[in-house]
Amino acid sequence: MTAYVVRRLLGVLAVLLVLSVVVYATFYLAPGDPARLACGPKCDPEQIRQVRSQLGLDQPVYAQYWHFLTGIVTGHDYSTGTGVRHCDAPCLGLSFQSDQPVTDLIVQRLPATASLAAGAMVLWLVIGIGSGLLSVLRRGGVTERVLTWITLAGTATPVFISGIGLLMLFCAYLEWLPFPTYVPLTDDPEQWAWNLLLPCLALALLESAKYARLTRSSLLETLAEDHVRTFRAYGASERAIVGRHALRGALAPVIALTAADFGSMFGNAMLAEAMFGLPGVGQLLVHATQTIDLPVVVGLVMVTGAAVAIANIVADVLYAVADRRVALR
Amino acid sequence: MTELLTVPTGPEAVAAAPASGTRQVWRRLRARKAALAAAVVLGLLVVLALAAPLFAALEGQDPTTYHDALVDSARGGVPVGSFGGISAEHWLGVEPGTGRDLFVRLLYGARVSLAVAVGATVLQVLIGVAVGLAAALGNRIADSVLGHLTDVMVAMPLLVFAIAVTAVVPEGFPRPLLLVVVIGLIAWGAMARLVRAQALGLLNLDYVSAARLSGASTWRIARRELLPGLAAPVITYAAVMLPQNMLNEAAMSFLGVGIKPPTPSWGQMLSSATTWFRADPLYVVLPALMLFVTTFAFTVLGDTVRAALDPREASRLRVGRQRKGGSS
Amino acid sequence: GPKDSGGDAGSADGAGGAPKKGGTLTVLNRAPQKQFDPARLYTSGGGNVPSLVFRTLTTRHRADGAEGTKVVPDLATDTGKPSDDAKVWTYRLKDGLKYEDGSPITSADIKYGIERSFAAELSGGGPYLRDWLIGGESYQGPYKEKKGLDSIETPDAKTIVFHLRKSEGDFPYLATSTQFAPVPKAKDTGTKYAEHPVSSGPYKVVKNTGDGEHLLLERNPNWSEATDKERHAYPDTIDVRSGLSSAVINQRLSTGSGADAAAVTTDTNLGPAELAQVTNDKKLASRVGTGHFAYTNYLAFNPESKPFDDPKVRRAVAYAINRTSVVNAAGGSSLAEPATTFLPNQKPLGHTPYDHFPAGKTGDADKARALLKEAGHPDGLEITLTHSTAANFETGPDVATAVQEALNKAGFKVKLEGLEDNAYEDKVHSVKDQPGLFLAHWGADWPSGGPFLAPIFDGRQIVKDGYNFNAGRLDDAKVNDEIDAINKITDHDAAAKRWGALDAKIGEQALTVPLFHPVYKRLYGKDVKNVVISDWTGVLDVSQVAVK
Amino acid sequence: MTVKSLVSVEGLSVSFPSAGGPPVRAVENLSFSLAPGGALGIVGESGSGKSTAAYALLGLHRGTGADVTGTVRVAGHDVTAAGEAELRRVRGGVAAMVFQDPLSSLDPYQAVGDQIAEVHRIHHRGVSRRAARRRAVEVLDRVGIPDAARRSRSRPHEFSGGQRQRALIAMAVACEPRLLVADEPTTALDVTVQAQILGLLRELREETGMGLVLVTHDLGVAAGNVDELLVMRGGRAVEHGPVREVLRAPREPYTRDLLAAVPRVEVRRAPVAASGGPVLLEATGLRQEFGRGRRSVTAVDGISLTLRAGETVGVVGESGSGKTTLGRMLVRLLQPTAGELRYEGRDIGALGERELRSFRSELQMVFQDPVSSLNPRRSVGESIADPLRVAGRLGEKEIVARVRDLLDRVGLDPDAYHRYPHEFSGGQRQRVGIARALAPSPKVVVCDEPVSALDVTTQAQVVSLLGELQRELGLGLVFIAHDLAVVRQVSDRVVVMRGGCVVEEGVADAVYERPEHPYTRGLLEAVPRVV
Ligand SMILES: Nc1ncnc2c1ncn2[C@@H]1O[C@H](COP(=O)(O)OP(=O)(O)OP(=O)(O)O)[C@@H](O)[C@H]1O
Ligand SMILES: Nc1ncnc2c1ncn2[C@@H]1O[C@H](COP(=O)(O)OP(=O)(O)OP(=O)(O)O)[C@@H](O)[C@H]1O
Ligand SMILES: [Mg+2]
Ligand SMILES: [Mg+2]
Repeated sequence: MTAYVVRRLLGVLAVLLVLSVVVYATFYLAPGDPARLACGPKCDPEQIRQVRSQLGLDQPVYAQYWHFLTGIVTGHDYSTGTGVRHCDAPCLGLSFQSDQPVTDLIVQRLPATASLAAGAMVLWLVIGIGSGLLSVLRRGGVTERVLTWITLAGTATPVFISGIGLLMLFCAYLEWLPFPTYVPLTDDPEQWAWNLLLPCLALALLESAKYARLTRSSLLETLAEDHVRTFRAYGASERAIVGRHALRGALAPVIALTAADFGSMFGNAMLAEAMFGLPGVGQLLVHATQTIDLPVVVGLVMVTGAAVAIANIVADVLYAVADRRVALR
Repeated sequence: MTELLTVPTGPEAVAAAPASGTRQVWRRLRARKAALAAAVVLGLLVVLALAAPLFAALEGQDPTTYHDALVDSARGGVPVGSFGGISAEHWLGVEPGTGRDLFVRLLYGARVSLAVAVGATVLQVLIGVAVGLAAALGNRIADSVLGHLTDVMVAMPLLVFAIAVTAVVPEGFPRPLLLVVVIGLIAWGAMARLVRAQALGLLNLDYVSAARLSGASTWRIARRELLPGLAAPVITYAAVMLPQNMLNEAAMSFLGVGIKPPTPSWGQMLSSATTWFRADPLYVVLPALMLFVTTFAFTVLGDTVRAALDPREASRLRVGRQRKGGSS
Repeated sequence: GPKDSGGDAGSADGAGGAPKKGGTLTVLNRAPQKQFDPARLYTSGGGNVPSLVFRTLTTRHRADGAEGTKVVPDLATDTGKPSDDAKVWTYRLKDGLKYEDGSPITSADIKYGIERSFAAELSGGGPYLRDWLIGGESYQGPYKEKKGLDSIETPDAKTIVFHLRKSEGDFPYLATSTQFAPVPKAKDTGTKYAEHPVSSGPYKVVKNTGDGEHLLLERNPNWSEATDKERHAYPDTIDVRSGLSSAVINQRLSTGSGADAAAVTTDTNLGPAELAQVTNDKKLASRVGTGHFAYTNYLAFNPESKPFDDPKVRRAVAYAINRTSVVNAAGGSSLAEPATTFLPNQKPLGHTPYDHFPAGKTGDADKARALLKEAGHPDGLEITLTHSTAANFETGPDVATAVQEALNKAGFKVKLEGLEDNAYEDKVHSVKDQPGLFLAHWGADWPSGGPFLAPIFDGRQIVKDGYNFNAGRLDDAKVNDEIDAINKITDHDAAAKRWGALDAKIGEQALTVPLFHPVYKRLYGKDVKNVVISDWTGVLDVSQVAVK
Repeated sequence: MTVKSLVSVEGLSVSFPSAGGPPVRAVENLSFSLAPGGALGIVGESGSGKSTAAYALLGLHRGTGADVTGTVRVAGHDVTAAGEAELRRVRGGVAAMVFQDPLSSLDPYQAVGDQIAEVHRIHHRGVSRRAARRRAVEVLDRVGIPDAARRSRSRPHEFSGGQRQRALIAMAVACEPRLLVADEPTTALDVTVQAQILGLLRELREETGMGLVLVTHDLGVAAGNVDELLVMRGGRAVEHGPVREVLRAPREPYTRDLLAAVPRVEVRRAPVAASGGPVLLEATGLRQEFGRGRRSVTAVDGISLTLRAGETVGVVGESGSGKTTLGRMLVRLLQPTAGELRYEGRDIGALGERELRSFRSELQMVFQDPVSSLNPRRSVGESIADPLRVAGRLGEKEIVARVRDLLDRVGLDPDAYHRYPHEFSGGQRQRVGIARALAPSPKVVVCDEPVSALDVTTQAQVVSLLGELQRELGLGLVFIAHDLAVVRQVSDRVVVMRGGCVVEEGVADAVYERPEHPYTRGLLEAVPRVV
């Protein structure tokens, strides 16, 4: 197991290296000049040249890339003009635009995205698994039929449609919920929850439909397995069978999918952030991409890439732990 | 209609699924009313999209002409009249600000949205199948390299790279094609994983060993023995990916990196419409509805095809990645 | 010019009653205050939130409408004493000026603040100091050149003298920018200074988190109201929250629940959809202020490229423009006014009405066709219009398609070339690659004709290897001389008249086709009092607002 | 049929609805009864309705959509008419079931002891969790799980196949039922383990006096373990009577066929003329390791073997002993990790895929699993024609002619060319596999358990077919099987494998009649005999 995890983690490192190279390459092909953007709207060529050298952009690409790599391992010192700013070991550089360490920027933005992602995840797991379970327990009834169509419709509703719909309904017409703004959890937990409810719900609707379908199908599948037949043959009740024997096996693919969805989650969270104006990493990324803020973009891609890859490892390990029949190789 | 979503409950794996003749699949498909309805809706959409100029002529409008008189300039350009300016000339009203005809723009939007979704899916399938097969059939090194490549692609946030790549590509490049290429080139990881896992499963089956014993080359084995077996899961998964790609296009256009005006696409229409949800609800509802109906129809159809071909949840297949060799 | 907006007119008072001190004002903004270093800020008149923390030598007059375009003393006792040729400007500081820590503000601090803005580390400010101060073009800032700039003298702690390369009657306007805020050398932390700049204004920074996303300002006890006639500082606390979408901001301002009742925005306009909604609601409509900011959106030609080297083609374009649909694309008649002059329609800039190529409300397609025929294109003409793909009404696709539509009616066949914003900016400002026809916009750095006309039409400002704004490549000795002559005038009204005349003269050449001047509609919270919107910034002035 | 009888089944019919066709009538008008403490065996070919009938005893068809008519009474309860609650009480409490596949019949996520305790508590209300666990350990100990207290905390995958089956029996014992229904309880197990499990069942019956219904397709298993025998075919009872009578003097022709086809380990092979030709294959010290590092498994550990033309070498051994692995190495589907493999004198052990291609047609294999060895998406004719096509020597017409000829040779209709695998029964598919192996005129054929998936009757047909072909074509055959009797019938020489090694090797009759190794002796003793 340990060897397996170590091997997979090494694979993640390779993946991250490739990702960062791709981002560097992409940015050197992209139009626009980061130095000019950092310099301000009416800079003269001489100033731009100075800023370029200040940002290290006058060095060859491979040197910049090497500088970036060494920063991750050893950290870097940057001149502030009057002194030095130390950027600690997993240093992803300073933002071209605001001279802030990228790690700080990401750490500042993470709570909003994490709140959004975690909130949505809890919602979709609860709603998804709950309705999946319900439709299995009420097999063949009206409940199942209704749930089936609702979830099918749910999977066909992208975030920006459900988002607008929810906004129109709850904020504009009914005025039940506040127009979402991010309130840090540490400031006011209650407001945090109320404000995030809508964006999380918008994100979760799409996903929960998917999870309801998966839970249902994999529950039905485990219910058809031989070991369930054993307990049926010993007089166990349906509830006990589903709850104690089928659900656990059925959840393994749900766990795996949850981790796999971590990646698409970022894409959707980005949309939700753009739609509701939440200060998360998605917004940071969109803005950094538009202003060619290379360190920020590389940093974010590395962090999200690592998160996605590690989530996949966690999924595989959890899956193997949940289902001893699967061997980790 | 409940059987629409009945999931295969037998323990048999996809690969070992009974060889159901194409005719049998057809029969099972036709028996489902929902699938039939979905197919009819999609067919209608395709006809509408292809014949957009015809319908435009029928209405007597075109997608780009401005009608300044039909919008109230002092009130931000909201359409004059009730329900977004619906009238005998403008069947679904006009666009705020410009007065362009919404009906025709929706039809032209269908062309772009459908074309991008289909194109991107085809590209994803081609790349996914090629990479997945190569990983399954190649030696350990090829497998590991391709495996990591797939991991990279899966870890790559599509929207991020879409933003970057669309900025790099020369301006002359046609946008819809660009979107097809971007989505197709980035989001094939899941398909490759599916194909690899499936192919490895098939490779463990004795009929592939038998083919090897008959002296067939690797290429022949891939073509004769593997591809037919992969068709069912690949087609099914493609049906799931297609609406996803339509939404990707819409999401990218929504974030301003997709289709650019004046070319209408549903996603891009929706993105400019969002702020109007109070002042001119119809403007928001129309593209949203089109997008929803199409995605819904594709989902229903894909789901039914999946049930008819008797595959299992595609996601399950990524778990417990088998290695080569395998026991008999 | 700076991305910010300017303003005028119909300001309204919020809730009745006299404004009182106290309470918390919330500012809901889109763009985070990423830059909070006075050296790096590029503002008009010292900015909105920054001017709460940074006092400058002079500042804009905080008054409604055209009064607000006047420049008035701030740290200095007057708006500056020019020498006869307006090349040397002398200021004296008021008495009793202190920083937030109680230490006195000296003229050396102002000199140091200006010098810092030359450092490459702190780039971002306007180009004027570099262009105007003697030695400015090569000075690298105090970190690299400890010696400082000789052209700024501080004979004593209260006096500061500027030596300019040429006559600049507008120097008092420049002195409103944050580069003229004092920075105590001992407290300078270089690029980190922005995290906690030392306040000279009525508020000090208590918290600056999230890369300028959340800024908490509290009363600065060492600010003396007696020395500051312009800022009121009614609220005790100002809480700036940014990174919000404009929809969220306007929605929150209109709902006004909780802290949002005492909220304003300094960077967000009402969009067309929101305007359509607000005008239906009397109560809401009474909470909307209208602002003007010196700004022009126009079509720019490259007269060195075919077919725009032919003035007849350029005039044909000017005649063909349908300003109604262009204005609609920009948000309708409440958010944009059709423009036929390059100078914005504001008196302080010297606006002189003219319409050399009258196109009427919806364009004169026949006239345009005739001109095209005359120019040798009887069967129409294929041209390309370059625009940005950014979703804005300035250079974005909406206005571009409206222009395309009108030109197509007049015999042109317009191809749209939409570029990603960075690519667009690079291309249209490059002398080498500049497209033949593109959407452009220009705003004033202060309410005067100089910064509006000179960069666009002064032949000596054509930049070969950098960003060029003189897209029309006009290099006319007579125009250049007139610009120099007006710059010598220190009487603003006299100068304005001549700027207006110059604009009308240049307009005859059809080097640009003015499209519209934007108008700004600002919504504010229901508990907000003492609303002031000046013609300088077009924004509701945070330093005047009261919430009690 | 007295009230006292433990089981009484009258006029039982079960039919399953099938998509787009008439319902499958799995059991028709079946009647039988069982006295308390008695043992009934149900035998019959695959698909004859044995399991369906057994499931009906516990009302397990309820809720599956199957149509059940007739009455089934177990210890006084009318199973077909009982309410949910009563039925749950019957299940486990009165009658308990042991299923065929011991691995999949236990919840993989829970400790074995917990599962037994859970079932115990269903039928003994008010028993504490702890007491139930104690009872679980007790019954595990009773069925012979060593160190039961500790092992009760293990999960099913940590148990061996035999232990899992014991655990399932323990689960039944924990409920103290009056009837035990065992559906093929030993089919998945090796003969030695099978003998132990059957012994355990016998002991338990003596101890607790419970009745037994034993479903099996192996007449030998039935012979030693039941009092009465019910022979089924096509859902109907063909013959029913005391086990001795039925086996000694079967009345029905079907029963007679069934009995005749059972291979007997005592029977010698009919002598074959043409053995002892030139050496075809020669393996020395073949080794196969799977995986690397600490996790590596040595499936075959240094085996040497010679195969001559016209000769059959039988390979027997328990499951997992490396038989298939050895076979795959011999035809070079697997590359040996070590050792030498010579074919007609040439070392082919380390050749690459490309160099092998010229030999491929001469080394063929018949695969163990008739389901997975045919591509379900290609017609069987195509599959057989494949090697001929690849060789590219024959024209299309000749290929088709040859394939039809081959089909005829293995006893199939030549017109079956265009049919798909799913249209064939298991036995027919195995013949297709043989035809495919013979198509390229090979010199060596490795048959991996070619008959274990088949009924005894079909088994006999396939075995005689192989013998015939060998005589005609002078093939070298390697015949792998775990059924000792079958191997004896076809082999000249026999290799007994265990844990990847050869335990004993020699001329078939010698090994069977005078086994030297204790393991071989154990194997032979454990074989259940019909009479
Ligand atoms: N759930 C079902 N649906 C439809 N047909 C079924 C079902 N279960 C069994 N059958 C059919 O009923 C018949 C009897 O099956 P059953 O499982 O009782 O046979 P069996 O004698 O136990 O065979 P085996 O020895 O292979 O286990 C077979 O033809 C089978 O295909
Ligand atoms: N591809 C593989 N990877 C790892 N281990 C394997 C592989 N194939 C076989 N083994 C292991 O090698 C051993 C021998 O397997 P093999 O299939 O040869 O046994 P067998 O004698 O044919 O058994 P059976 O009678 O069940 O078919 C087993 O322990 C098996 O788990
Ligand atoms: Mg059975
Ligand atoms: Mg085997």
